[in-house]
Amino acid sequence: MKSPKSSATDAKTTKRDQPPGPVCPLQNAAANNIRQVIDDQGKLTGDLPEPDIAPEKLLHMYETMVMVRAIDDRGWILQRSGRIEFWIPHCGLEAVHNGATLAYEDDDWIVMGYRHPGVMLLRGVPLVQLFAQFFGRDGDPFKGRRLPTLMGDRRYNIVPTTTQVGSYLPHTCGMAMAAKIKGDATNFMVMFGDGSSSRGEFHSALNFAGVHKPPVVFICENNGWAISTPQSTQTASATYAEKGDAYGVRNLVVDGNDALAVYSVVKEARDMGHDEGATLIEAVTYRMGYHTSSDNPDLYREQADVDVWVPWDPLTRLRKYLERRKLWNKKKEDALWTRCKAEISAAIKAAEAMDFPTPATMFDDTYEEQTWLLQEQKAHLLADIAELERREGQK
Amino acid sequence: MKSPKSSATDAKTTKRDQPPGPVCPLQNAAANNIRQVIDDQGKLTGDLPEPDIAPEKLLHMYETMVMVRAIDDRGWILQRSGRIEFWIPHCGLEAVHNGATLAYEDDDWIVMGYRHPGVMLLRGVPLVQLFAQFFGRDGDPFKGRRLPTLMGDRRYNIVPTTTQVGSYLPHTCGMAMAAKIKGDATNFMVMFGDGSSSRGEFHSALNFAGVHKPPVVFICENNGWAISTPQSTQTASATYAEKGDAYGVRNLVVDGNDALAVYSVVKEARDMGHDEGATLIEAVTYRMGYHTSSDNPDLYREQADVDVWVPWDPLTRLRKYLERRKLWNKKKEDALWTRCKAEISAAIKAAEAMDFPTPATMFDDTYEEQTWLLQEQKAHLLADIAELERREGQK
Amino acid sequence: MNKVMNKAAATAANETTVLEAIKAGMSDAMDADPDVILMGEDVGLAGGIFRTSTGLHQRFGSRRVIDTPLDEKGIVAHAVGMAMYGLKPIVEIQFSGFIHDAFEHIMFCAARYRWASGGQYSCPMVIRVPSFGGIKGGFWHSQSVEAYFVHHGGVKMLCPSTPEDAYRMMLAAVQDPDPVLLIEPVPLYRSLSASFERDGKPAEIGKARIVRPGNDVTIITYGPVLYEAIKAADELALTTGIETEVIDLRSLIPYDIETILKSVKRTGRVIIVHEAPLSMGLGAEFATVVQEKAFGYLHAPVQRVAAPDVPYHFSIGDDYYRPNAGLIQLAIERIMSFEF
Amino acid sequence: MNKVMNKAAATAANETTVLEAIKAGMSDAMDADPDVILMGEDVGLAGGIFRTSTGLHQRFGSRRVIDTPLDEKGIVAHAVGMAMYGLKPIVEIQFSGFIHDAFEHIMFCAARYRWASGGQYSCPMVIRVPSFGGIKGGFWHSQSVEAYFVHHGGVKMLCPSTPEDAYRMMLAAVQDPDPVLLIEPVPLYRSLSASFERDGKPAEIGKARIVRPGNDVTIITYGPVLYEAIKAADELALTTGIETEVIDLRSLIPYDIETILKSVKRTGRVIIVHEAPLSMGLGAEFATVVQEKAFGYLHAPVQRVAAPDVPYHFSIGDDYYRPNAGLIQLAIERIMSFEF
Ligand SMILES: Cc1ncc(C[n+]2csc(CCOP(=O)(O)OP(=O)(O)O)c2C)c(N)n1
Ligand SMILES: Cc1ncc(C[n+]2csc(CCOP(=O)(O)OP(=O)(O)O)c2C)c(N)n1
Ligand SMILES: [Mg+2]
Ligand SMILES: [Mg+2]
Repeated sequence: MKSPKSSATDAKTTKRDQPPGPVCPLQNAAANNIRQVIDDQGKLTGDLPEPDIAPEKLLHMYETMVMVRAIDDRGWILQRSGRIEFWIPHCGLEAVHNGATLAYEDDDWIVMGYRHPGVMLLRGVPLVQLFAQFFGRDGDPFKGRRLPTLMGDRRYNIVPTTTQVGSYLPHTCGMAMAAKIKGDATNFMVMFGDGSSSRGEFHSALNFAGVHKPPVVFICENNGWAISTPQSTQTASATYAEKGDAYGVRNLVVDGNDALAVYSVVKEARDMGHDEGATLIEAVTYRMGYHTSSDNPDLYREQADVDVWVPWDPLTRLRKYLERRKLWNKKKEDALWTRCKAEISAAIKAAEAMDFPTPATMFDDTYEEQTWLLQEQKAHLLADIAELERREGQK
Repeated sequence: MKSPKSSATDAKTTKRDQPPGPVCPLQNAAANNIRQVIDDQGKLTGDLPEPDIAPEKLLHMYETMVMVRAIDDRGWILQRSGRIEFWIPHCGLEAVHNGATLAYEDDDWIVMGYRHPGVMLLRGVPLVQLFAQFFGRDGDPFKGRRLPTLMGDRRYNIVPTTTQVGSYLPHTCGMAMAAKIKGDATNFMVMFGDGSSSRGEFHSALNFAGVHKPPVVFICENNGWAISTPQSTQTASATYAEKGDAYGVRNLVVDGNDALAVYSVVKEARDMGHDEGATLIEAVTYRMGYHTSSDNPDLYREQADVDVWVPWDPLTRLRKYLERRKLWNKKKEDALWTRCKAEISAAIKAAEAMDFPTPATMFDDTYEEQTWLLQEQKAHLLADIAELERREGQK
Repeated sequence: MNKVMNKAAATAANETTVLEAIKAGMSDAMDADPDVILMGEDVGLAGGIFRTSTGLHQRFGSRRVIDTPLDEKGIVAHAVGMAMYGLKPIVEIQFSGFIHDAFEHIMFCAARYRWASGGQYSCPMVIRVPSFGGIKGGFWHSQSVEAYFVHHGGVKMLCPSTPEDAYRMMLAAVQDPDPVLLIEPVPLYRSLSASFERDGKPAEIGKARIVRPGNDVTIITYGPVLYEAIKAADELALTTGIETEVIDLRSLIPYDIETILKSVKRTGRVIIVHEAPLSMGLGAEFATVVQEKAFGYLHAPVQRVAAPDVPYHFSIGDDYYRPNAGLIQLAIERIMSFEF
Repeated sequence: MNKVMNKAAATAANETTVLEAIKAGMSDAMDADPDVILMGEDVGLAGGIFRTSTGLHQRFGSRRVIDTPLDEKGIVAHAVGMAMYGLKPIVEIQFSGFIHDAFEHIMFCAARYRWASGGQYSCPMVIRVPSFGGIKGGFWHSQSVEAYFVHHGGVKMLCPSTPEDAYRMMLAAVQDPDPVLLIEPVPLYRSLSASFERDGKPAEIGKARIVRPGNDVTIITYGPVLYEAIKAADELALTTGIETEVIDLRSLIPYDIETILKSVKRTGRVIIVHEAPLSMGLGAEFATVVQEKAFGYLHAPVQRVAAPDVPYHFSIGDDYYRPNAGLIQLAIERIMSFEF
């Protein structure tokens, strides 16, 4: 796993809350009460039992995780070269969303943030659709209206983030309450960041969840940072998981770089949801990359903090585990990367060939039926645009 | 303590979450981890040590608690007879706010809700000012602008509630942060109800408090109800206090009908605030009366639920304790009640003789300096009113 | 504040109060569609603090009539999710003054999910907003909040001022595919009653009603202050012969531009009356549109009669804050005597 | 979104960008008064996501430059308390689109404490609201939210569109005894620079500026779209000789009614331009007041050029959502050829 270049040269005297020397918390998982299946070498730790996942399913997850990593590599380049406007990296975070998604059935609903392309891929969304979204083109079911990486698709039961971080937590809880009221067997999962736990919406959702016991799993992807804000500035609680106690909501901490552990605890929480209600899972992981393409982590963190996480790369660990099980080898690995890159190149080409949405489409979907006012505004704007284009043509 | 009449005749089949037979939680305080100084007979329980309060101070608190009770009795009658518009009862809740106020110095800031007239009286606000507020008259420093019982006075370092329950929690925390930033020794206390803990503002305030460690004590007056909503509908946590854990905020539960216990734990929390930061204290008490004069508790609670609290009346318990210490007797008690009633009657008379604010005053205090727009609106309205009065006079 | 909340309605046998009509609307909607639920603070056993839902909990059970924690943001936000999944939640905000915590979820979640998802998701839900002054409620319990919800599309907004409208607008709001704010006239809850047929027919969204015809001036208004406008118009007709047309807008988003313009083009004089503060009240938008679309017909500038830009005063607000018939009359007289 | 955030300013030696001017304003205010503090998400070491506070943490320490939890409501609400106690907090909302969670605390706490306490308490504070589109930000990162804060008194609102104004308005906002919203023009942060004297003198609140004089039409505007208006005016003057007066409003609450009316009475034609959606944008209020106070002077109805009532489109919003010089030109042409 590449970690972004960062100069640790200039002394940052005001740097906050640095532990004496950076240690990856996953290293002392047992002591930290972080649930694990495999260690950094892909060996079973004996904490959680090895989950029983069909080999082809397991391999599909791994391949998706690699594809997700490859997408991030390319996304960053596309952004830096000006071909897409904005990029939100997800490098190092592949285990959480892929492991969790695997624990759900396709009928279940997933509400996701902005670092979770694997959810789309595991549900079978075509790669080109993702790139259409990144490029804001017609192939995006959301019609190019949203920032790159803010994806979802109702046809696959995937709900996109609201963009205001955390605001979709009570929405998800409400969906799960609705399923329970309707008598549906649907299960729900929602992913959010450590920073998002500070918003009132976290409070609302967990509180309603405690009282109403809907079938929802709240997954807090604790990647160490909310932009430049570390945990010590975000909250004084020792873990994010234990906040669940304040609401009578079952909770636990899992190794967020261990896809098998994530799968296991999420699966259990999902399966008990209709009987026992919600679970809050804190997945401990690390944002290896920039917050977004607009960020500069050099301003607020040391390279050493990042480096300790490199040996705990979720891809490496899962690959080693698969190799131990003889399900994987170097040849397959190389072929996979080659295929991913090629598919990405093809998807980019197809997506960039698509049209941008037209101004007229801006007015759609405000209401199911357009009001007279919007019809009037639309007619007015389109006429003006046409006139300006006519004049432009005359020059 | 009178409890409101309530017919327990008609079967309420859908009644929620009734324990098998109502028991007052204060009866098993130790088992419930509720800190106490005295029992229902005013005897020391041996849990918390007897606080060291000068006798005259102690008696002043008791007398204030009786005055507060007498105010509630009269407020209710005034409302029912149409002389004031609205009344929020505080009968049974005297120990929390009086005990807590006693733990603070006059320089400290108190932010209060709407059931806490003792705060005003203990700080020395004249009784007539309270009634001027209830009647919405000129003698109210808030110029008749607020609902009866929504009091405060900056001259006494008392901040009124915002009316949206809980919204003033982060305000208080911000004040305490400000004092710390300015290097002031001021301490802060804020009171709010069990229901208010569900609002996002509780989350914001406790979270900031955990991180920034300001000198503030959050007192959750758990009176069993938020209008018709019992604890089981409000939250699934076992206590309100333990919610503090989610924010790394020290917390405990106290017998809210034991003024001495309230004093003790609040005093300790106050005194450690500048070093250790915030404390969240849940004071377990009971709303003996209606939520407000607009309420009808018969719709949602049984008289039996109320009755178990009668032996735990905070006034009775403190009186028995004082009698044990030979600081009080029946003669003094009778004289006190006579005095309170007479003072209240006099205050009512004086307050009702005051004028109502004039329409012109509506426009004051929107900004420090009135904008041209408000000047214009004011001139316009006053001219119109004058014209209408002129015409009325001609009839 | 007590009076309005507890006052027994002096209702003729076949008449229904606004409050009963709202309840009838909810009850009929819940009977017709099992996906309709009611949610809010104290809406269950207590029947809501105004008693608009008395009996619904007993009829539909706690699965469909849900008492919530004290958390307006949470209530609306959970309803948004419920609506996205397929329920049709009716949520009650206890008083309009407490809606602001849910502002983001109304205007930027409920109102936008359809657009932001390219039409995939939608939030059909009803937000009940007990509004307006006249109940000695002070500045939190007497708010007129409707102006905050108009700045961009995505929500609809209805404001009934008769029992029949209360009933039919509730039905219309529940059936609408988009989120609808129902601005409920608290001061009329128990003071106004009328008979109508409880036939399950929804109101037509977007249609105003001419309550009092007239050829001299047009008053555009909505909510309880409508009755002050009628009173002013009637009195003035008697004393001066000025005939004021009074339009009850009813539907605030979308509003009935045709009815407005037809009237304006006839009278050439327009006064917009609302209880909300003057600046950026709905009157600003209506005045602007009217002068834009009927400039040549106007004999005088469009006028507004509204509350001043200050909070609602507890002690004297009911008397001096809201527009009343007297103030409206003066405005009519002024616009009739306007000269360039 | 990246471009604006990272783009290096091509600034002449003695020139200051809008971003640097904002920082200079904060820095000078903090130097002058120890009670001034800065608070917000990532304002410390990171210097704010736009880098408007780079270096302030290093200069003033973490006691006065406070990184907060991710909680906009909490940020504003804590600042309200700080202000009541005696600090003068400057709070940064990371993007205008995230301000809505704090709506209650701005409009119903900060704006009302003075009134609700009979003048005893007040909330002198500055809320910085990075606003407007043109940065490929999509509908949350490109919002124009100013219209939500005008419906009643208690807050002031300033919108600088030059570096000098950014500097002086920051100083004025900090010194004002009431809460002030500073609507910051994100797209101008790095693209606009100018020289001015950093002399600690605050702007006068309530004063507009005639940026371009003219006798035929008056354009009232504010924020980055001002430059589109100027462009339209200049081009049209060249091609048609129509002389448009362009007024930069600068102070939105209170606004400079005198300057507006003086211009309007001279030109008789008014166009209000803003980036926010049309309905209930500030244009509604200004149009209404103008027709009210200058009815007899108007040769045509007051016009508005604004965004449509839909969210800001990520992919095509920068091109087709905001008013641009072309659209403004067409509006000028239309108002010039208006006939009754
Ligand atoms: C309500 C809100 N405030 C601010 C932002 C700007 N913002 C975008 S991402 C982010 C940090 C989120 O941190 P976290 O929840 O930990 O998620 P992460 O980005 O680390 O995955 C912030 C502050 C936002 N999107 N929403
Ligand atoms: C934000 C908000 N929502 C609703 C209300 C209406 N209301 C007034 S008091 C109350 C119950 C408050 O319960 P709690 O916090 O337990 O305090 P208590 O009244 O029991 O003292 C409610 C819902 C309000 N004032 N503020
Ligand atoms: Mg994070
Ligand atoms: Mg309570």
